[in-house]
Amino acid sequence: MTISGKPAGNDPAPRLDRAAVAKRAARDLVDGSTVNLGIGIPALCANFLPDGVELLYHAENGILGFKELSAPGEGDPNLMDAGGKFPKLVPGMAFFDSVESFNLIRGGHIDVTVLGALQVSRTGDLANWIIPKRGIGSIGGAMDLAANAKRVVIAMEHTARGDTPKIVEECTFPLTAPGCVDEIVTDIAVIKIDRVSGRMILRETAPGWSFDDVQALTEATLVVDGEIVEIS
Amino acid sequence: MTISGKPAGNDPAPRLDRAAVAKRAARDLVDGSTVNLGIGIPALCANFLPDGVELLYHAENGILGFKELSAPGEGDPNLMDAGGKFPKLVPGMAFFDSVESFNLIRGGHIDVTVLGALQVSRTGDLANWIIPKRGIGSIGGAMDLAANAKRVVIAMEHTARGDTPKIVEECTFPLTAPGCVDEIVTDIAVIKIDRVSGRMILRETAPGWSFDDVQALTEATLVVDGEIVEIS
Amino acid sequence: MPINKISNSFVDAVADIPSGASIMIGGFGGAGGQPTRLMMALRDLGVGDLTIIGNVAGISKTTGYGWPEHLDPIDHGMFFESGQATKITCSFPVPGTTNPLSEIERAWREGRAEVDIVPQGTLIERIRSAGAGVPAFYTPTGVGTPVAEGKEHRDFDGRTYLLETALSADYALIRAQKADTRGNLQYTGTSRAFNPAMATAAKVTIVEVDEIVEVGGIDPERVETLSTYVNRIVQREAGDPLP
Amino acid sequence: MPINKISNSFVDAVADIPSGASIMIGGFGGAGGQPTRLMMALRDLGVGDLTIIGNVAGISKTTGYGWPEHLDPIDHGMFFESGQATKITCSFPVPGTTNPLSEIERAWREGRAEVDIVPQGTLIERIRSAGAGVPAFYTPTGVGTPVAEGKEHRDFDGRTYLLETALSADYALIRAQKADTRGNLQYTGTSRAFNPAMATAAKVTIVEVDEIVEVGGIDPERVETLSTYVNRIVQREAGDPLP
Repeated sequence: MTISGKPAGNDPAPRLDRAAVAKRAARDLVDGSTVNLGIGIPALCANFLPDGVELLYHAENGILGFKELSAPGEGDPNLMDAGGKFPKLVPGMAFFDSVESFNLIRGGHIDVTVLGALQVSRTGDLANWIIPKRGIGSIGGAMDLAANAKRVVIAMEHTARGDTPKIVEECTFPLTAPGCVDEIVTDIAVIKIDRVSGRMILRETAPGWSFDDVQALTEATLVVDGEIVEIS
Repeated sequence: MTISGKPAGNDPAPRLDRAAVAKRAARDLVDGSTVNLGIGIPALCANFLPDGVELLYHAENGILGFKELSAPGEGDPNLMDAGGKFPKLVPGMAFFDSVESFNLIRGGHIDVTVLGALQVSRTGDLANWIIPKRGIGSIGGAMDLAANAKRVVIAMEHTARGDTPKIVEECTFPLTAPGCVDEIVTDIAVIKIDRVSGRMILRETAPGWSFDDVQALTEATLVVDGEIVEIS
Repeated sequence: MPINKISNSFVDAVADIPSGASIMIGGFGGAGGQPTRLMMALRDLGVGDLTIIGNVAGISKTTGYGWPEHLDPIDHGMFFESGQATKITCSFPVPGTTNPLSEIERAWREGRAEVDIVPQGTLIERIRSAGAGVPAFYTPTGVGTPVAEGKEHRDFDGRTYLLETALSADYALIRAQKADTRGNLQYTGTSRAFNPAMATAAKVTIVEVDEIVEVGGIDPERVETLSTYVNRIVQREAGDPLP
Repeated sequence: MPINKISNSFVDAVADIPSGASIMIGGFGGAGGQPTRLMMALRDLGVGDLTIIGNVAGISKTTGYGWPEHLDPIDHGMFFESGQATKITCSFPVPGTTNPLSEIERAWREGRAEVDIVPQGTLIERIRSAGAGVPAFYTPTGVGTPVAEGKEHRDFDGRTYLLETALSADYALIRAQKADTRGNLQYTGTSRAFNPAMATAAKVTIVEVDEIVEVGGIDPERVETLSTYVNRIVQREAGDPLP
């Protein structure tokens, strides 16, 4: 795990960097799963798979089983991922059209999706497609993924600019899907959402961060259920 | 045109044989069309295409662009038509699954289907999938084809056993689709159905058959609209 | 770990199918694309009260439909002859002739089996919908026929449509030409038919193939069923005389 | 007569598109699978009041999305920069950044264009439905979001779904790798995306291809769009520098 620099502002300790967040999120990905990674921190998860874990990466544009990207300048525009990047051709890949791609998503065949978020509510509502003041946004595959993947993990920075909480009691931004998030991995915490009871359970904290430190940057009420361990 | 033998019973002249019915039905098939032929007389149409006409034959099981059948004993079970026969592999064919096959049908992309019938009503209702007294029947692709092809042509014998009329005022058999038939080609007549006015217009008769001869074997009221010509 | 879904035998592949299960059987009807060895293994397993979902079903034995002339056809009728199946949902359960009587028609006449006849395009779209997360859709097919009885009718742009619902199953027995060890599938010719859609619509999808290859042994342009949908693969013995 | 759908030029292929037409543009977004030469011909034709239907649309020029680094990206924004388009239906019309502003967002801010944002899975299913004769279907996607506003909600098996309707167009401009003269199409890699479904959903489907071959020049296992759906084919010039 990489932690660098001094803590910012009132932080008790440094926050994790993007790679460390991705690494922690990757740890829960189960061998053999079909996985869709959103852009940003989620896409980095692919770099940190535990030994022995083989995943089938799916991208909305019609590809299953891709791995690393081509070297800069060597990509083939006809071999793209959903982020507009160009993966290498590897054995076992499959190409298909958008109908098939969203059958896989809408039909509930994606085991896990890791997405970014603007806001997540205590009950697992997700908002990640539009900032209200801009007035225009992009949905892409996010609503289909959030509503239909078997498991939805959010990998993001814990707060927005100025330490504005992103983990909130109720989302104020327009939703991507209600009650869909299972787990949040941030640069200071790992939080499980028990959607049945509507509780946010703090499970792990970054080194040097206490429950109270995390709660202070979280609008939603966190609870303890079992031991809180250090993110490793 | 092949007409053989003496007229049966009270017939004024011989009825056309199955090949002649198919040949007449084939004459209206427009060059370049995508066509689905039902089993029986309709399937024979493929043997009688006018010179210069090239059709794309579609079969429900997922094949477009087939032509003649393989020789007996030489067929490939993985290259079948919807009648369970084995066509030859020819250039330009395409194979696809049943979802795609019925997208083509349901989506209205089949230009013409030629089907058999048990009954056709004056307003173009078609019954061709179940004989009520048997109590069990097979629908297959017939309802999708009848309801959705751009043009539905019936090729059949004019009457059932004992000269029971098959062309009726109202179908007494369970329907395949209501108001779908555009034209009927039989062994004694060619009849157009004007579904807007609900009229059956007798257009052509077999050699030696008059309007009254055909009407006598037809329960539905036939009308004349333009000249009646001899089937050729 | 590399994903590997190979079952050692047809017996093993179907061993957990319980009585009362719903079973999709792939192909169109006829030998091509039919999971004949899996069907025979399920028959030999002997479980009962099965619901079969097929397309053209049980007409090959009496008519030769879709089988080479020199072979004795094998079809869905086996589960009705054995008394294992009590229901079938399909589009084409009986041939034109009743002489001899097909096993499905015989079971139906004797009150041993329920037969649910669905238009073929509606049947495949219902199966596809189950796999695609669409619980229901409207279709023009069947309006004004016995198929429409009891169903919601609704007009869109002046035409009347029926509401049809998704159709899933506990197991899908399907047939492909080739699988890689991960479960990607490739079909040949007209053997696709109902197989790819059924693979997406069952809780457990079991595939009978002619050939299993290593990962990379199928052209990525020719993966016609994605490995995600496949649970078990069984390869036929070399030289299997059945098509 | 052998069927032959070849147009002599991109100019000829789009010449009859009138002002006010609705135009589907294939691909996913990015260079692969985008009918770039047809788009440029439509821009040069100069007709206006167009409704564009795309997916990821108009974000390549400012972000490089899906384009090789050494090329200047070309995207759907051209129709908004030229003032020809007054509406777009798509899933992803703006990038994360507003610096510089994309042409679609600029047109929207200036009140020159309506932007209709649809979840991608709903968008492709609506297009597919138009081609498949399904006027409407239920989907779980969008429930509880702004997308659901004004739409019928309905529960099936305890889950809530939205009713979504088919989406067709006057023209589809699509891109394939190879066509035969009859109009059968083959794609390559991830260039399929929205192209095959759009080919089925427009009154007139016009295809930009890299290569035209004789009938028989495409493997029957690789016909990914059936010729029945295709009206016109135009081949790119050899050595076209655009991807």
